[in-house]
Amino acid sequence: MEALVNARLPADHEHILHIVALKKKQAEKFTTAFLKKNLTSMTEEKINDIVQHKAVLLHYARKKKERKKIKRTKGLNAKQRRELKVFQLKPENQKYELFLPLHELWKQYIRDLCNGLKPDSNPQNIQQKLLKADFHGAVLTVAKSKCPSYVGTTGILVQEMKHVFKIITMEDKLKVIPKRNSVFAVEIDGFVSHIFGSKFELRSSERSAKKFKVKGTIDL
Amino acid sequence: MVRLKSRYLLCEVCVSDRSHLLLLDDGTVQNAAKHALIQAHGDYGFAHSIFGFSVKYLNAHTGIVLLRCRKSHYRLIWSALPFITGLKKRGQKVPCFFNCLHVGGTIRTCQKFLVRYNTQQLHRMLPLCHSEEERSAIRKSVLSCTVQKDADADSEEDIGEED
Amino acid sequence: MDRGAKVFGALGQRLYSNRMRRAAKKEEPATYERLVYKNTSVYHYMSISLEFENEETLSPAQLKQFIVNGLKDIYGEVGGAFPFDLLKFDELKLTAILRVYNSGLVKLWSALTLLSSFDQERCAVRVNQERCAVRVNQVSPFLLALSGNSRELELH
Amino acid sequence: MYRELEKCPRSLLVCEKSNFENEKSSHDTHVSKHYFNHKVSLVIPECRSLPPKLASVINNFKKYFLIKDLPVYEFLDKDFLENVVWNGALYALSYKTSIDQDNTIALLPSSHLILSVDKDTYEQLGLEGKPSQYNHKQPMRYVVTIDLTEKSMAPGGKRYQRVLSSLKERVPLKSHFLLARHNSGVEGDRVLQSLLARYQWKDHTPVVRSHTLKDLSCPSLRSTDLRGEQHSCDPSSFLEWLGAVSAGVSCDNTATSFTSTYVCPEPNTPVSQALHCTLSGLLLPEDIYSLLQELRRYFDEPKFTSWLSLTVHGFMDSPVSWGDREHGFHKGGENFYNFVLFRNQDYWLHMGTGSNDRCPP
Repeated sequence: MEALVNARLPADHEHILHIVALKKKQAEKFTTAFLKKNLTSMTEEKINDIVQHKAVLLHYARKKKERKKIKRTKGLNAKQRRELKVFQLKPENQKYELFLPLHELWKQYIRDLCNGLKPDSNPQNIQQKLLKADFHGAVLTVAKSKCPSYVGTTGILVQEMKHVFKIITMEDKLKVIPKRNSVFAVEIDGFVSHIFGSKFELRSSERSAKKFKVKGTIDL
Repeated sequence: MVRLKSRYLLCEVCVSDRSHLLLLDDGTVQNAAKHALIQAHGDYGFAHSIFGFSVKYLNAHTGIVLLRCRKSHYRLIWSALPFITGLKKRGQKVPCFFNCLHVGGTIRTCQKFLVRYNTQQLHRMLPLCHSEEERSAIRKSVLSCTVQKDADADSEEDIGEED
Repeated sequence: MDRGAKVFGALGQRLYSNRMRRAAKKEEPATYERLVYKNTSVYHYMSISLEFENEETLSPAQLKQFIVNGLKDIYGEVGGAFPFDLLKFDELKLTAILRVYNSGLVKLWSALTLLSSFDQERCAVRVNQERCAVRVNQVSPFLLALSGNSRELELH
Repeated sequence: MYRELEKCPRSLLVCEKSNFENEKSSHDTHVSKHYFNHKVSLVIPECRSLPPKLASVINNFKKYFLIKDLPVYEFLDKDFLENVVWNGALYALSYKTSIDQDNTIALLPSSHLILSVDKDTYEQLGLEGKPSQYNHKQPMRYVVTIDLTEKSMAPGGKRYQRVLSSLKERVPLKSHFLLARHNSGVEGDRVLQSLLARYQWKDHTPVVRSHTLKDLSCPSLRSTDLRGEQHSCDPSSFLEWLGAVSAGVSCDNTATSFTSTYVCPEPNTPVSQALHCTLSGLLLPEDIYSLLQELRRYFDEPKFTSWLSLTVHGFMDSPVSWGDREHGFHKGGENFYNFVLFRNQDYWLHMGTGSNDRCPP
């Protein structure tokens, strides 16, 4: 269709119609001048646009709603975290004394959680509370383990992961202890609770939502 | 899933008076077998073999019994069968013994065996007929109860009734 | 039963005839030989003691019959039919030593454990059931080992 | 028909034949490595009473102590280690602890402390150990071996501290102990006495019993024929006969008798009398060795009998049999050895163990 419109008139037709076909350049110039003269409301660019834009709307289309882009604060992904060593304690910071205030804080937190932690309070209630509590800052001791060399390790819990506890010992050493196959003892104001690590393999954030089952074997 | 395999013991109940055979039913046979098992193999053997033990088929006219048991312990039941000396029914005791004809893995092989066995028996017995009338009477009775279509395959009456 | 014997240092001992050895005034010193037997003993020995609810006396034959009956209860005529010996029975202490083939050990042991009542015909009419239990003190493939039971060592 | 009922656990019997004068003969190591001996029994055919020399050796067996509720860490005391454990030979074995259910502790004269503990105790103890031979699919029992002569076990050392804190704080293991000591120095005695003084204790002497058996038939043995192929008795039936003699089982049965069909193995010779002498208690290998040496001298004078036998039973609940080879208890806990001494200084040695044991040396 387009080709037909743009095609030059045959020479014999010129004679019949009494018009002279313009050269291509001349024709273009003519068209722009013509349009400019008639469509005074539009700027030259817009006209140009119309001439160039050849899409023809044949049916009704709804106007697209512009979706608002929610801007997320993009954090670091796991790989970047690993590379930057964000969660790794620097060797110069692996000091037991540095974490003592954290331990004091934790004790305060547990006392608040258990309504004061009186000596006559029900151990079962405390256990229920402890189950959902956060243990960062607690003094953990490995009471039982399948691997004998872990047994007896004591220190402040500095980091809890899904499968391991990272604790810092009195000798300022950072120890990574797998939760599986070990039993940990937590002492607070005379109450000693045992944590069966194999049943505790969760992140601390997930644990607060988890329902612990009473059943099941607690054998290592 | 693994199929629980069974063994089927095809037995013939031998009694002195064939009219006593009509007293047979599943319960009496099963009871007799259980007693024999306890006698032969004690509580231990009984407990081992009693699961899955059942009387699958019983023909009171011909005295054919099909017992089903677990494959793992069928020897216990098999060896206990000779210890059955009589069947008790409503205080009446019928002296008998069990003759184990065939041990099969499926009911179908037992059935096939029974057909073959009975044909064999028929061929063995026929020459013993005294007169021609007897022989034709037997032939007639055999033909009357067989399925017409494959009359030569099924030659004994209890076969047609098998499941 | 694998009674396979491994011979480590066998030397040609049997080459010497018996007569030759007798002729020599002093016998030749034995050469080193080592044999390792696995499951060499065809028997197992059990030392048991009986405990009755009331005071009871019984003869060795009665005891053996009692055990045979127990075996028959559990394993029946077929399974319970295996030989065993009552080597010794102390009628005062009610202790006994049994000897049984290896193949019958498990059966005998389990039958002994499950024995619980002792039938004794006191009068001609009444059958008295006496509760009793059998304690298995020691089981060993060597009869010699039964005489050295260190668990019986009592010191005060 | 009951295939699974006819199985039974393995047992081992090692038979050796040699001569005492053979320089490669290892009878002395076999005797001295069998640490915890509970009973010694002697059978001497054609003998009415103990010869005085033998009797004096038997009466000179060392006494032993029973000490009640002794915590295990007492063995690790510095003074005790230096004077008693490293100096001379100390034998200690927990008393009345069954190795198949309790924690059993043994201190060998080679200064090895052996703890055979159940799974729960092992997990709390925090000391490296090996799973025991007695095991299910999962290990249920562990054997912890501590070499007290090791450098790191010197008092004050790192490992020493760990063992001490394990036994003192984490799991305060305690038990009754049977103690015996050989080669006691004066200083050692003083330290041992000071330990004993702190706990309830009593000393015991081995119990000697002897009686003469009349009119019995003895199997005839030929020293060169260990296997019993030529007119001799094979090892297992000989041991059975010995057991029958020690248990007082009568041999006069016939094949048709109802209660028992046991008879003396063929070939046998009638013997008018035989001496059967037993000693029980915690018997030291050193004493047993001197008894063995004395028995060798028994044939110096001409005697009717051509052989005599010495049987030594180990403790059923000892965690070791020979050396530090593990010993267990499956159904009998037997670990014993038996010497048959012949006139020409030949000997047979039978060593038997049960199913949870390592093979004897």
